[in-house]
Amino acid sequence: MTLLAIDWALLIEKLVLIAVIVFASLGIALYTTFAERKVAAILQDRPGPNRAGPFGLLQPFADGLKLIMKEEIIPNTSNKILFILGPALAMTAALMTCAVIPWSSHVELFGRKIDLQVADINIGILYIFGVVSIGVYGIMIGGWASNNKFSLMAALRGASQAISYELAMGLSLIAVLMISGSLSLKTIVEQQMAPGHFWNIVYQPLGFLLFFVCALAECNRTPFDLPEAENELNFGYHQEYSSMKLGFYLFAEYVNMIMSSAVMACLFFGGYDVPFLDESALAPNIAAIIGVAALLVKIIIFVFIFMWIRWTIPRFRYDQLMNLGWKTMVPLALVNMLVTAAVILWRAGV
Amino acid sequence: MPIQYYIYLCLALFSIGIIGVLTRRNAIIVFMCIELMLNAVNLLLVAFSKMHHGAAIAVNPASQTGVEGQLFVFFIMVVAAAEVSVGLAIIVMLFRNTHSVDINFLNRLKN
Amino acid sequence: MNWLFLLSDAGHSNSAANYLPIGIQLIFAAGFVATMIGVSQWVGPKRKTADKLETFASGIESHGDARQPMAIKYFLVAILFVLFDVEVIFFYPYAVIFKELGWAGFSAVLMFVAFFIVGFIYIIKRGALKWED
Amino acid sequence: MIPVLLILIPLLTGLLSFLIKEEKTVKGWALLTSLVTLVVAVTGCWFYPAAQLTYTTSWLPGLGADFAVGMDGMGKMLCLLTAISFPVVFVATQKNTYKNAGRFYGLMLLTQAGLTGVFLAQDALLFYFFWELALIPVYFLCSIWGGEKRIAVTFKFFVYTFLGSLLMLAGILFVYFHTADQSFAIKSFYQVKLSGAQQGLAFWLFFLAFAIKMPVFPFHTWQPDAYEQSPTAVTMILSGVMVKMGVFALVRWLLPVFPQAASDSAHVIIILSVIGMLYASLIAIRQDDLKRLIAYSSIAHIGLMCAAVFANNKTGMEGVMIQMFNHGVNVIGLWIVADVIEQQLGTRKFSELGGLAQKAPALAILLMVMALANIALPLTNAFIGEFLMFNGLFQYNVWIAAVACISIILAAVYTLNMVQKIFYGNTVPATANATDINQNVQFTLVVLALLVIVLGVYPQPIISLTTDTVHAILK
Amino acid sequence: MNAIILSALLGVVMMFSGIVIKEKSALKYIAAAGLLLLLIANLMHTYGIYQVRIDTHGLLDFQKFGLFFNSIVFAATLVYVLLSGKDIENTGLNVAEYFALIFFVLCGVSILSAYNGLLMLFLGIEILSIPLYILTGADKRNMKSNEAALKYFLMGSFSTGIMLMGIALVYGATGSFGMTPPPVNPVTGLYQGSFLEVAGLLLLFVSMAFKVSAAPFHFWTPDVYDGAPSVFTSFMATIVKAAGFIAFIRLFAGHTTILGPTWKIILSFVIIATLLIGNITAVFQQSVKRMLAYSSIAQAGFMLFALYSNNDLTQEGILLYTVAYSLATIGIFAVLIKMKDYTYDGFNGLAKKQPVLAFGATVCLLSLAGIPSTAGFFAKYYMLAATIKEGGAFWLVIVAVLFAAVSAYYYFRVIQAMYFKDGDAETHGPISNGFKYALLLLSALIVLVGIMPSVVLNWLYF
Repeated sequence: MTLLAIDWALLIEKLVLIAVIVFASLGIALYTTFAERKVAAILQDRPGPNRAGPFGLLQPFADGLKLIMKEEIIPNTSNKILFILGPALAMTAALMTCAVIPWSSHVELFGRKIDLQVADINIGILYIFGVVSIGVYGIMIGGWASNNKFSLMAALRGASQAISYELAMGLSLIAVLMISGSLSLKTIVEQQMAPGHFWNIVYQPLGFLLFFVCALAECNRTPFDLPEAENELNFGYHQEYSSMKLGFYLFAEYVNMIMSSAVMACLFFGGYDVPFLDESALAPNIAAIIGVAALLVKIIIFVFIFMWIRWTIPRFRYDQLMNLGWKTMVPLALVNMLVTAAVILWRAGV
Repeated sequence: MPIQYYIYLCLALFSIGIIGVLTRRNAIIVFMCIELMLNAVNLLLVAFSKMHHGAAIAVNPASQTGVEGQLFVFFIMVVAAAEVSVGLAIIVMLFRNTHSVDINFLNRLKN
Repeated sequence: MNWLFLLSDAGHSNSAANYLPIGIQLIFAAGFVATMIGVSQWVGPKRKTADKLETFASGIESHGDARQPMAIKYFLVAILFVLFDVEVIFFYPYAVIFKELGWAGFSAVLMFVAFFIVGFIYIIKRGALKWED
Repeated sequence: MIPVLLILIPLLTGLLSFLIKEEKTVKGWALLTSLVTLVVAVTGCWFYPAAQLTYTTSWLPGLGADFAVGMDGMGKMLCLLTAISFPVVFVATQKNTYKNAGRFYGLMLLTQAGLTGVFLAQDALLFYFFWELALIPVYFLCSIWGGEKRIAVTFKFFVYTFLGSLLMLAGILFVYFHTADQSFAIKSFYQVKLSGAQQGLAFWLFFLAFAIKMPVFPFHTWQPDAYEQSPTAVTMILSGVMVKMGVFALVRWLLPVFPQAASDSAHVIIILSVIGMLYASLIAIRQDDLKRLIAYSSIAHIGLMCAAVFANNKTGMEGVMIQMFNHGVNVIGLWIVADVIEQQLGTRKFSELGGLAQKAPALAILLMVMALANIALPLTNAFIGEFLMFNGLFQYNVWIAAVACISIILAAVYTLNMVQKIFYGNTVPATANATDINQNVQFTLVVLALLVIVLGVYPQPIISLTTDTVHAILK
Repeated sequence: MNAIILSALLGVVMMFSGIVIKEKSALKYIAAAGLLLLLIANLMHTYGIYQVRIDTHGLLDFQKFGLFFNSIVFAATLVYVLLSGKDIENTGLNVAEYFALIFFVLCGVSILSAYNGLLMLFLGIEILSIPLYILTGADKRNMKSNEAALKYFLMGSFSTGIMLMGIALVYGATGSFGMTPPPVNPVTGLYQGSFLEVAGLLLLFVSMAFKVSAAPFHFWTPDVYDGAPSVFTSFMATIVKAAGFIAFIRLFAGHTTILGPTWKIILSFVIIATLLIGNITAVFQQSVKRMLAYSSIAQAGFMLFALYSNNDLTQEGILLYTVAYSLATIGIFAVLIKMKDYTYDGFNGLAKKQPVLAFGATVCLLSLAGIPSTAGFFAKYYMLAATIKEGGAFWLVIVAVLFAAVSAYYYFRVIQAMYFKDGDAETHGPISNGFKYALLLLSALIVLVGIMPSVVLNWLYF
């Protein structure tokens, strides 16, 4: 009986892990929206939301509840199925990204060694790329299904922007891969933790910069938020949406932001590594908790930078954006890759 | 899993592609069906590659057999990409002239 | 129930079993999304009027279908992306094993990059990447 | 070197003719060169030892094909016929004018090269080459300078013969792969060993090509139309020389290579030929058009030759040899007369002619000689040939020969009928203002008439010229 | 190797020369110079002088035959560029790109003539095909050209899909992409081919039949050839088709026995269908261009004999066929492009107005019809001879011969129109003297090869 061979414990373990990670990231995302408004307020020297709960801490829940309670409107001229599929796809894709991120090494509970990573697959980075590209479909389908000129325009912009920057993103990653020699995120993080190695940011400052810019663009964050440029396209690709479907689009953006921060942390900043701390000397469970905390801190820093940029830097024009993507980022990434390869080969003395 | 499953799956995908090419009238859908055919082949090649590799490492653990199958997949992907770009360009060009992607009108060439 | 045996050989790092959690997560995420849409559908008010169901164009009456031929540039970006992305794909396997290939592999990749750049320069020179009209 | 010269002179001069614009010049040029060829041919026939009459050089070594030409008896005789025909035709049609005369004479000379090549080729592939090459210029000649319906008619002629020759090509290849040394040389072909079935297959492939060319009933349908529509100068060459290609090829390539199949199929072919003879003769009686009459009469004569070839005995074969030459002479004579009448009177219909003998006595006399030769009256050249052929046919089968003899009577009927209708009776409007023939025509007709009579009395030159071939074939 | 690398580089050079050089008419000279260079480089390779040595790990196998085929193709392309270069300029704005694409096609040809393994076959076919899709649609404003391009593209990639399936199945059965036949069964003396392999080979056969437009997979050909700009039709119908045949023959040279006696039956069915459809349909065409499209199918039927026979005569034959057919078709198309009206009537009286054009066209047509003393005769001769030598299919030869006679019908209709009919054949503008000399040279070449095919073939044996 094959059924008997199933490791039921493993199954339950993964289920719990998935539930925790998904809800945690949703929660963080929820509070990121709050943080965004607060950060904006701070940068603009005003109090920000402060009515709901202490310091306005319940504000995100109020927002969420409002979105759920709103009326569903599907325009007459739209394509009904695609109209619903669009946000659903965007949200699902956003939630899928976290599957390969190593939140920390492992904990030992009930005598089991539990990896704090949903799936350690050897092509983790490719997986992230794949899932992120599916997110583009969400935007494109939503814009197309609305059958609204503004939406379609915004969706087109969004899609062309996303794919343009994906190129540079892919290229900038290759240098990191050369250093680590693996596509598995876990391996990459462990390498940075290993004694005698520094974080990849030390070897790859240019690579990080490129990746960071691309991440901004992929998340449609300012200064790359052309798909939702309010003052020219009304409200962007999701202007026909209401209620939870709109919520998904907004939410997906924040989840994406968190996930790209996590990826950046893993690739360039040692993931759950705490600098100058020898994790192996600690008890595994404590090390794991410290690791999660470290990663969260890194994520929060990145998210803050995202917001900081949003409220500081004006939006690009479409042609500036594409020129930057194609004519600056791509060649720079190529050069970075070649130089990295040459230096590594030279140092290896082959 | 036995190799037959992969073969059946791939043949099913391939047949769907062929039937789509032969019956559909929308150039883009025909085009997508062709891509489906190519991807069915990719899948099959990888499956075969794995099969041959499995058979070879049973004899010689260091064997590299099967690599060429996966290599081929790479080439198919490249060529498919090239075809996609050329095909898209042609369809766009046609669309700008006729405002239609229906291939029924291609019969006009007959006379 | 043959597929379940996937769960049993989770030992290998490179086996289909590693992907099973992803499948579970997919079900989980999709289920979550579906539930939320269903809930909001169920909870929200339903008072539809003709005005509400029209497409929104800042209050102006909208004319015609939105799905009209659009600027060729967008297609161009798509086509170029497909081409260059596939070229980028080739760097990944190289990046993983480039140490074993050594300088010979590096020179081969240099040639590949040269072709990449030639194509790149060509499209720039031909004005495919000229966005401002 | 002689055989090469015979091909090269008309070939090169023909190509040069294309460049000549002046009509007078090109006529003189063509006549001159054809006379040179005649001189070379005569020298070759009687003044050179046999050893010097062959020439072989490597052509396609990989295929076993050589550029091999040579003159044996029959080749000499037919080359002589070709060499005589062309100057005669040129002289006789001197007064005719052609648009783009340079091209016309160029193509004529190319035709001569092709024809000579066919008669001299000692290599199957080369033979095929010339066989086709003789066709192409004729196709252009007929289609450009022919009558009203020229395009369709010539095209039919062309497609027929082209199809035939392609089948022959298949046959040649078939035999080639069965030769001992994979060679196209005539010797290898003669020595090839084929089984009965193989012989039968290849035999019919060859025969079809030759039968279309000759033409033998029922492949003759292209012929009367083509003769009628072609410019007369071309018709003369077509019927005087070109149809001999078919008979020649039967003797040269068919009988020796497929002796078994030839004797097996002889009966069928002879019966077909005899049917063709009678059929053509009967139709000839009903003709109102001079050209068509000559055309059908030509079919009848060729039918007899074909039958006599397949009778496969010495008498018949000698007759064929003589008749090949003589029929060429006679029919060219008849065409010259036809041309004169058409040029002068603007019509070829018997119903519109009559009483010409009063106006043109010289023409009448000369035509009479030709007509009698056409009936094969004793003392004319054709008599000996036809006599020998019928003799051969009798040796083969009395009944068939007896039936074939009817055609002699029919020939007398239509030929004399023609003479009577054109020359005797009262003058009609068309002939009222007719004058006698000009010097050129008179000269050529006299030459031909002399040939008719001289060879009628003393056929020995031809017979002795071709005995070696006859012996070789019948061996 | 020289040819593959150089042709790809030259393609790139042409691409950029379009940007650098503003003078459009200079481009064809650059292309011609490039072709000459390519030809020389290939000849050097033939004689063992390499510029580059690359270990292809057995993926490519340069044999004299393939190299020689390359030389022929390059020479034919050179003739093509010299004859029709002006018309390529007139097709559209992107002149340099057209030449570049032609070079890329040549790169595909060079791969196809040397491939050793299904991977390279696939790559070669695609490198050959993809530029052609673009060339077919080069006349952007012309609806017919667009449609032809789409049709060609869809059909081409469809057949590519089939070919890939075939390759995958063969790979599954044998475990390699090599072309060495599997071991012989000692008992039956036949090759052992599993079901997968046979199925794969059949799929490969179908896809290759698509590429060379053999019936019943020919249906795209007339439309595509008709719709494509005439200059490129001429290129497609000649060089590309010949390369397809080279690939076809190479592919099946070792594999035929796996399919057993059925192979010959299938092939003879395909040959007869191709000849029948090509010839009979060509007879009924009113447009010369369309007639040539169908006649190219008919010629493909003849070339298929090379596949059928597969002996020592085949190689010489297919080379000669390539020479004869390419030269003649390039010539006749070069004349056709100059005509205003592509129907038969459009040719009426050409001989009077443009005797040189008419003469050149006539020589080309005679060669296509296979009249002796033109190159076409020996081309057909070799095909028939090879088949007879193979034995067992004499009836097939007879059928072929009958259809050859049919083909004379439609080729000679053009000659009739030019020489025997009166009319006012109009050409696009005056014909330059250079074109006339080139055409005469081409005619001379056709006749030379027709009389002395050994000038071409002797190279094979040096």
